[in-house]
Amino acid sequence: MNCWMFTASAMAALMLLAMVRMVKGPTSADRLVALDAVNTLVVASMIVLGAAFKQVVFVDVAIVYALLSYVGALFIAKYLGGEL
Amino acid sequence: MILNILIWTALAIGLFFNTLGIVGILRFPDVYTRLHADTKATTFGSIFTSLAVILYAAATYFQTLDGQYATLALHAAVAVVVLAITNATAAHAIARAAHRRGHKPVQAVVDRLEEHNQP
Amino acid sequence: MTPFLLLQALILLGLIVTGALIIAFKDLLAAAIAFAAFSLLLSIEFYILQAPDVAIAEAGIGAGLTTAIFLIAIRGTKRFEEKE
Amino acid sequence: MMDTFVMRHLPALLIATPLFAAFLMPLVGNAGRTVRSAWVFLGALLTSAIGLALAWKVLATGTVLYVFGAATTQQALPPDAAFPIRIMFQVDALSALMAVIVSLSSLGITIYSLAAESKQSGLETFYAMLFLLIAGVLGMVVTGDLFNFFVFLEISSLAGAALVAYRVDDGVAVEAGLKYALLSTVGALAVLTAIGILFAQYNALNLASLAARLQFTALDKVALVLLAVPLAMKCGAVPMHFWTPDTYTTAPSSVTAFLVVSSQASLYALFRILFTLYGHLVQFSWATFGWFLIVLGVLSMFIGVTMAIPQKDVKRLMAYHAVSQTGYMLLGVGVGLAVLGNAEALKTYGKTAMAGGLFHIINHAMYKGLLFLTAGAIFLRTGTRNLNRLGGLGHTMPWTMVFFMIGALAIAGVPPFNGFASKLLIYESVFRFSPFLSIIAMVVSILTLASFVKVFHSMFLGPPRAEFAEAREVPAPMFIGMALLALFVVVAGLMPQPFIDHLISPAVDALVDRSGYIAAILGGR
Amino acid sequence: MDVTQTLQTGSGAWNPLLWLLALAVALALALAIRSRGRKDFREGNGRKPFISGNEEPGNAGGHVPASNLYWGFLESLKGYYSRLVPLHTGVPTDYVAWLLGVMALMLVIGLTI
Amino acid sequence: MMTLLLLKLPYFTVVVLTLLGLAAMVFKKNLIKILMGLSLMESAVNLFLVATGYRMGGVAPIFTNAPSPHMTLPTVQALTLTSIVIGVATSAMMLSFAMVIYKKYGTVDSQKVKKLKG
Amino acid sequence: MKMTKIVRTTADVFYPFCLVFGLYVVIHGHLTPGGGFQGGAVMATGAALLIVAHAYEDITGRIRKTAMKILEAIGLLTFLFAGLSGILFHRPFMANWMAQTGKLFGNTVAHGPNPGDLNTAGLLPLLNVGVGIEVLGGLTVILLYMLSGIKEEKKP
Amino acid sequence: MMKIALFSAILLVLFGGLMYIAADLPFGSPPVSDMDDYFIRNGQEQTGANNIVTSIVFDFRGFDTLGEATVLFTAVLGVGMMFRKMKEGEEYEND
Amino acid sequence: MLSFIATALFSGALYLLLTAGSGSILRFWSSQELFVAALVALAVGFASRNYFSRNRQRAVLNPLRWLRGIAYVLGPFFLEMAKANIDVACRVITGRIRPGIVRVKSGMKTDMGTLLLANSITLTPGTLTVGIDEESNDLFVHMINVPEGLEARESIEARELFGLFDCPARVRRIAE
Repeated sequence: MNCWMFTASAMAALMLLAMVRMVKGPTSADRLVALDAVNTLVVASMIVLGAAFKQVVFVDVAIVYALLSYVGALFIAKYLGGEL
Repeated sequence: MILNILIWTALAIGLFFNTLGIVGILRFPDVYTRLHADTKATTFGSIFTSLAVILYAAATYFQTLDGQYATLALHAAVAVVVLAITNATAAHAIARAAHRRGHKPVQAVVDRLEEHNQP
Repeated sequence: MTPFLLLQALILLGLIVTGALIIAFKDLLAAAIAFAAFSLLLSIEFYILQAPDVAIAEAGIGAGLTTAIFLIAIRGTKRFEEKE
Repeated sequence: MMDTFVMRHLPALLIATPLFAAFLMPLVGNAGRTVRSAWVFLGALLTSAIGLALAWKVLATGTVLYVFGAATTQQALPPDAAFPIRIMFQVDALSALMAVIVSLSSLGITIYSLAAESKQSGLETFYAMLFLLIAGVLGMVVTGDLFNFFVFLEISSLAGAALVAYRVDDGVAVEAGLKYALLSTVGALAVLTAIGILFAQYNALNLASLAARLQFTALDKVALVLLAVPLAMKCGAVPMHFWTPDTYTTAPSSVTAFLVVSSQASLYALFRILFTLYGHLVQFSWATFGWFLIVLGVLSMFIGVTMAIPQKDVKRLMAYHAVSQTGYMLLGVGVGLAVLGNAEALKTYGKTAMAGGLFHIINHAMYKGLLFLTAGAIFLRTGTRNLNRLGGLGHTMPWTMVFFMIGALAIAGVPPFNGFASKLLIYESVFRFSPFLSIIAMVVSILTLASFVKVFHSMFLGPPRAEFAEAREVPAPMFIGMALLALFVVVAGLMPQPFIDHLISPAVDALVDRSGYIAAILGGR
Repeated sequence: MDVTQTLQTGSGAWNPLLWLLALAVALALALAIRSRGRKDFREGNGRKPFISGNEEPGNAGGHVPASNLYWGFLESLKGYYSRLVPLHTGVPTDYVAWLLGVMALMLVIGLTI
Repeated sequence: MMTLLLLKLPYFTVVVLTLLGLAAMVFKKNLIKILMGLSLMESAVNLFLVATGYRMGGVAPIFTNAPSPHMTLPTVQALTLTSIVIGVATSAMMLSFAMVIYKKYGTVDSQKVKKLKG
Repeated sequence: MKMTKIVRTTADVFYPFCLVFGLYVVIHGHLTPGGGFQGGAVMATGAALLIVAHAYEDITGRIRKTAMKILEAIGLLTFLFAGLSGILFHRPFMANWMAQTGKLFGNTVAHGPNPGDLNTAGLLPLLNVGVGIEVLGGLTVILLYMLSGIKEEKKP
Repeated sequence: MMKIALFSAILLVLFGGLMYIAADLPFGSPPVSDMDDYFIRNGQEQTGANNIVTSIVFDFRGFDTLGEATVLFTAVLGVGMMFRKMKEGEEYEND
Repeated sequence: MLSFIATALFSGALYLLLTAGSGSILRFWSSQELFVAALVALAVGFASRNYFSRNRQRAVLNPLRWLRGIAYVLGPFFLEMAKANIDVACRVITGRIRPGIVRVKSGMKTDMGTLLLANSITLTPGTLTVGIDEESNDLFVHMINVPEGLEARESIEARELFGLFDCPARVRRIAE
């Protein structure tokens, strides 16, 4: 079934689109929003690709990402709020 | 067959909402509204794409009774739950940081937080 | 063009874009955000190159800790590059 | 029983001992000063004893193999394959020479640092770092695996950079540390890229295995450049020497003395890659890379010594001399590399030139370390390194003066110290290769003497100065540390031929004998 | 161990013991000269030591700063130093650029030969 | 030419990223930015290492529930792991150096951090 | 400074989650992707989560630098001694003498895809745990030290 | 200005060299892979680990991992050294 | 002690969830995994007992609440989310927005309840928690479309934000 690969490719294209906001974003907060969107898309496409490659063990990577990029986003937000 | 249709539908819905979220990020005028588009639409879309994976894995598990597909489904579910919670909290943190930084909501009709912070 | 190559091309394009953004941004915070996005994309590239171990390591390091370390360093120094 | 047990696992213990000493240091550091000093002394003593024993074993019985994780320590190849799959230490005579250098100087330096660094805070970190640096350098010189070499290079670079920045309170040290770390990291990245290129083509990481498979395609040329240039940078060759004076000046003196050894290890790696990995290939024009080394060497000699003369900071001056002396080694071994294809020339003077270069490595590590240690002793007692302010210390610190004099005469190549012995070998053999180069080398030697006369005059001669009235002789551990190195300088100067026969000549043969290195692993297959 | 072995350089030889012998001779000469000096000299008995017929200058002002040494040498090589010293800028990026420059040069040389 | 570019896209990406990192190291003045360029180069080298070990259609070298025994090369992945750790260690240490330099010098401009020269 | 109650509560919930997941990655290092280093990084990120959500002053009371340093040293020594243990069995340093013996961590594995068994791979799980502890301690200490560098600067 | 031109030239040459690597190395089909094939064939039986990467990291190349852990330890010590508490009067004169 | 047990149980359950499918005990687990799960539960319980149930809430131990939580997430909450997503979709396409930040009385007393409510509000499209009053647990919610007349009121009730179900009440039953 090639639908997984197709979905993943579409999500990669969406990531590129989100990058437009990262380039344009007038403020850092906007860029952070774009990063958050990319993060969500990456996790989703990792799950999808895990099914595409038919390898169970790959989904762990997605969990790690969902957990960890959150910390990065929090650090950036804390800095942005002037609290770090 | 029905399974295939379900998977396709879930993927399509997921992709649709993801696209919508990205378009929202590009179109909306300020941080808060962009966050609306980002957090909700992309999370919702990702839930649906992952739902497709979970459906696929669960169906295969019940066909073959192979433990690895149960693992796949469970891990995907865990990832989605984690993603939803972290996204919500991260959106809150970003919005608060932006507000503390002094980004006013564009076209806002009311801003109670501003009043709360500076009585 | 197979779906695999398409996916890879899109992600590598994203890598180059974010890499250029890291260098181009004068605002170091924005550069750090771009670095986080770069790590995300690099990790998914490792993922589709069938290296999940490396992908997890890159996830743990790139998304969470390197961002944190860079932000602390930016907080400890200056946020903006000087004008030429 | 016990001794054979230890003897069998010498190469592993060589790395494990300093690592163990370093890892336990955060715990031992809380136990008080005496315990810490005893621990440091014990660790250094054990490490150097193991290093010397390993060198002795190698020189007595030939190349020692140690395969990590195999069924036996000697089993290089798996039973059903003709290529090595595990990391191994391949200690041949050249590695043994380097191990001797590292062991001797690390012992002297560690003993010295027990007293010299007593005023600072964070000492357990300092000693842990020193052990890590020793372990990194030892690993660099004994390993037979390219990627493992990279790891040890990084260990020594990071530990070196942190040690350079040890005296944080003044930002200058941190600046030097940052420069060192930056350059080392860029260099290490280039090395890693080269490893990637080689691995992608030949699917091997073992040096001998890679050497046996090397085809010398154009990609290999790129890899050679990416390997050789950063290593030349790490050993401080002009025009990539800029980090050397900065780093050597600001580091604590004991660390500086060891950084010299660390750059010798890079030099070793450079020679190893040029000779063992890339040497003796049909398509390879030896003269090109021989001349690369020679040009780097001559530039280093000349620019180093001329930059040294106007310096006011004593350690900075010595650092430029370190650059200049590195030039001699590059020149000697470069001549050997340039005539590698010419068996006749190699036999008549090439090997002598290489012996001179290699002998100069060990001599340089000893006398330069001694000089830096004396500079540290002066700094400890006077609090300044500025030559314009120093003076008249010969009245109050006579032993330091004697040690300085030994080191200075040795570096200037005045007989009968060891610097002369190695320089004589280089002069005579290089003269037969190209008289011009030999004359440059002699001129540089004269300039070296001149600048050390200046240092000696400004530091020790003249009437005693009032501001250094309370300067007195150094404490005992520092004295012992310096005496150890000075003893070697004198002994190696008075009887150089035993050193040449038993230590240097086997090393030269090992460097030239590429097929022997490969055969030690790949054997009959 | 044969201590008296000479250092073979391929085209010649050198024996450190001979040098030690020469040093000993020089030392003996020095002692001989010293023994011819005035033995009745004591510090502070009114008489002053002299060097080459002149009175020994006092210790005051005896400190010669290191920068004053080799002044002529540096002055004559001014053109050389004025080019060489500015290369040592102390800027970390320049250091990296030098490394990359040599690497690029060697790439060109290596790939063309 | 186009097909070559497309087929070896990872390598070309590596080249571009390395060049970007080098450009940052040579042309930029802010130390933090230079270190970001260095990290970028490290990532590029990691990508290069992993890309050299990829086999078309291979699966990850993990036998747990593996679909086929046609696997990508595992050694480069092990090397990359090591190199990632080394990279983060180096970055952390150099960033703390930069912080201390800012504390002492009041600037992170590399053109002004040059008390040691000559 | 603390972040809001929402973030703090999330961090409190996710901290054990990070630890459990990190331990899962560490313990299953020889079966699934991951291993000591990756799991340690995940655990360290859990600590980083606490650090970022709560105030630095609050968290240093609970997560101490000295304790983390000792943890790191313990991890490293575990690794070193696990490596040295091969010497006692007349094998070289770092020899995996426990694999395929049928005892602890010694279940035999044949070639080919299989669902995986936790009780295999000899010394590897031990080394994984050692590295995991080391990385947890090391990365946390790095973060704490760098944060202390910021806070110190603020005071005068 | 001169400097920028020179640096650009250097970068251009390096770009050329690196491009050469990229154009010459095959992607997707390593030319020689005997060592890795050995690992894939025998790693599982020799070490008992299903994950070949882990078996390489910790067994076949375990010594590298010790070095890697040491690097991390070094970095931790280095960072700690930078931000350590100074003693009174611990100064380093530089003139 | 209570907090330790709660954390240990939570982490053990989580570990078992992650390793499901490894063996045949209860169709899912192997014996080694169960053993390791106990170890992990002890270790993590020791390490994070002061964080997971900070206020020593007994509520965490109640399995009924967990079931209710899962039911809430899968049922009402998901439907709310779907409905509101379509709403936001329309707004993305048309671009009609009328944003504003309003004060919402949450009425929650515990941290966990506040968290659940805030996340529910955030994940429901159209509303986004921006800030929180630390004392009274009142939330400041950014609405993408403030209904007419709402901006004049000092504060609104939480259930007014949800259209179909009374989510705050359900959250209260789960977490308090």
